[in-house]
Amino acid sequence: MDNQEQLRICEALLFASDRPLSSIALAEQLVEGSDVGAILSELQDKYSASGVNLVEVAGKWMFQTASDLAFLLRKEEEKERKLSRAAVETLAIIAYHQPVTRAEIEEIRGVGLSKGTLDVLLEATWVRPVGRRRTPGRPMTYGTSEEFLVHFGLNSVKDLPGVAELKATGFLDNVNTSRLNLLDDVKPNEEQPDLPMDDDESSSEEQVIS
Amino acid sequence: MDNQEQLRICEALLFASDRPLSSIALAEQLVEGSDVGAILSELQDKYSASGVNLVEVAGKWMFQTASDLAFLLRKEEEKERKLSRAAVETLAIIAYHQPVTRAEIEEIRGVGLSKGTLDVLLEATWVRPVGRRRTPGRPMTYGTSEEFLVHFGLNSVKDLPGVAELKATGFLDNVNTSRLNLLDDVKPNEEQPDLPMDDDESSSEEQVIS
Amino acid sequence: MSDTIDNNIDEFEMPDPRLSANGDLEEGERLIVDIVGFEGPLDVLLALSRTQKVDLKQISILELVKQYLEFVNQARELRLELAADYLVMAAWLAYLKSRLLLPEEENEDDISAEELAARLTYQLQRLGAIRERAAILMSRNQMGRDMFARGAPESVIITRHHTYELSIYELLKCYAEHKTREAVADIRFHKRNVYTLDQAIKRLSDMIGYALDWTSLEQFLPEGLDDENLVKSTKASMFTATLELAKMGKAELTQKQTFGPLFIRGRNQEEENG
Repeated sequence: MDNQEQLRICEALLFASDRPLSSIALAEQLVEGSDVGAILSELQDKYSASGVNLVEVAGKWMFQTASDLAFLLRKEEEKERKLSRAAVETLAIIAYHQPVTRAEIEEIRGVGLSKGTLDVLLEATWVRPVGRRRTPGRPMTYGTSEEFLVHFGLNSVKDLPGVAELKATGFLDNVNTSRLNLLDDVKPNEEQPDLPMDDDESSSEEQVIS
Repeated sequence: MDNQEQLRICEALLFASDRPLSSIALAEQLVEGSDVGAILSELQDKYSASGVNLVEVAGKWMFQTASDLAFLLRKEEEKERKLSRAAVETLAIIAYHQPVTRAEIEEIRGVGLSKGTLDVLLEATWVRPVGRRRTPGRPMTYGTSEEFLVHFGLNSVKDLPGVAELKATGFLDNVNTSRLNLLDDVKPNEEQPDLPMDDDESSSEEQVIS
Repeated sequence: MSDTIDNNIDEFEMPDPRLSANGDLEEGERLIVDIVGFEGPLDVLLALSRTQKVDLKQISILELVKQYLEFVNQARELRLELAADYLVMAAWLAYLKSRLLLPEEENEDDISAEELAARLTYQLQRLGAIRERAAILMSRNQMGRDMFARGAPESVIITRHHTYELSIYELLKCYAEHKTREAVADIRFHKRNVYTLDQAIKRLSDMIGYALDWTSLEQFLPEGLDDENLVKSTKASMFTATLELAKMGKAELTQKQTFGPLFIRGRNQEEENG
């Protein structure tokens, strides 16, 4: 076999390999006495102007996208997503009941809160951890963020309509007026102010978010 | 960017991928008005003598090692997916007769199809459910997948070896699956197109595959 | 090339090795009754037809039938268990054989024996053809065996930034619905303060004896009620009670004008007096 054939074999081996190959490993696949070094340098020349380059990393060889084209492999995508119903409801409860713990959200909604639901709201930066409840276990409490207010064009969470106003605007159409008093339990938890979070806690929470 | 740059981009994208890319997908990455067809054929020329070739499979494009190097590259130690005789035959029937029902496969082979046979082909992702026949019981029909075409280096099922001859001899005519059809009149199935699968059926089928 | 048997096209062109391994033996004994190796009667028939060493288009169906019936008989002599399929096929072939040997009757409803034989031939040819194609297909270069895709694909890394769409309307609507559900779950029935119809009837019956002249209903209402709801309830019950007593013939009613006061007088008394 001529040298050109050895080059083709090298080329195919490097292409098909799932890891960089040493020149020794390559030489094992070629006819005895082939000059692997020369073949590799010829291959490197052949690809030098291509969209793919033959590069030497840690003494081994591999094909790699030309560095000036690396942008092709990194894409930024802006994607609009819709929140699940559970997420919207959770967001609403956090907005009206804040600061509120996960357990309290679950109790209000009457169903368990999947991890993903809160994550989505944290990722959307509408919800943030605001402190810890002074109760056993010191659970994290959540509230709405400034982004939340900006998104919904509110000056403060106090601008959110109360239940009576919701009724007046027809949001609570299905509810008998006589029961409205039963609904009027929207008052902030009047407890001791929650503990502020330590800085390190706050940052660890961010890692969960990302 | 000049044409050479567009070629490098195509080259990088195709080289970076281990599955075929459509010319439409490639065109999306190029400057508007680029002639993808011309670029692809130029690239194909460029690599025609290399150890790596640009081939058209499943109507898409991908780089793969040159087929004449097969004997050098064949990985003996890699355990080859050894298909049973029944599986090979079933695969051929599905490929040539698609869309085809389980009963039709059994009719052609003259023997019942064990569950495992079809499962193996579905698991290999070479075969997939493609719809339902408009006959009583609405049986599921099977066809081949893109993976099948890629695996056997085919551009489309029309390129299957000897498909025209089979058609000419009438062996690809509708399969009569009524019991004891040797005694019955051969009534071709009505030519109504098969029903596409509903989404939920399709997904449930996918669960079977996975 | 070290082809596997799957890639060997000749496998399908040559007489089936499962049949011809004992080539020295007589025709009848040459069959290796190893049904495990066969995939159903059609497979056996196709293998047998190969032993005729002619093109599938020219196979002798009569000869094939003979061979198959021998195959089945031999299997039975050896007490090998044959699947029902094999016996059904044997019965059908015996029927076909008799039809082929006897002069064809003039019967337009029946399919001719030649036609039946042709259909069997067609099935065998079709299976033979697909097997050839299967062999050719498997002998093609295969991805991952003969040719390879990029071993270390550089995947496109997509960083997704999500923006979420939610209007204040949706937020409030959702909260309102949540509240509605909560309200429904929290319904409590309070015991209401009512003046029952039974109470009203008893009171009216007792008092009407003294009302010999027309008396306004107002006069009969109990006094000293301060609960407004109870007053309403009492009025309703007392009104119903007057209707009830009128129906029983114990009282007479009159109303002089629309929305005017309702007057009642006892009737029994009057009749007794009159």
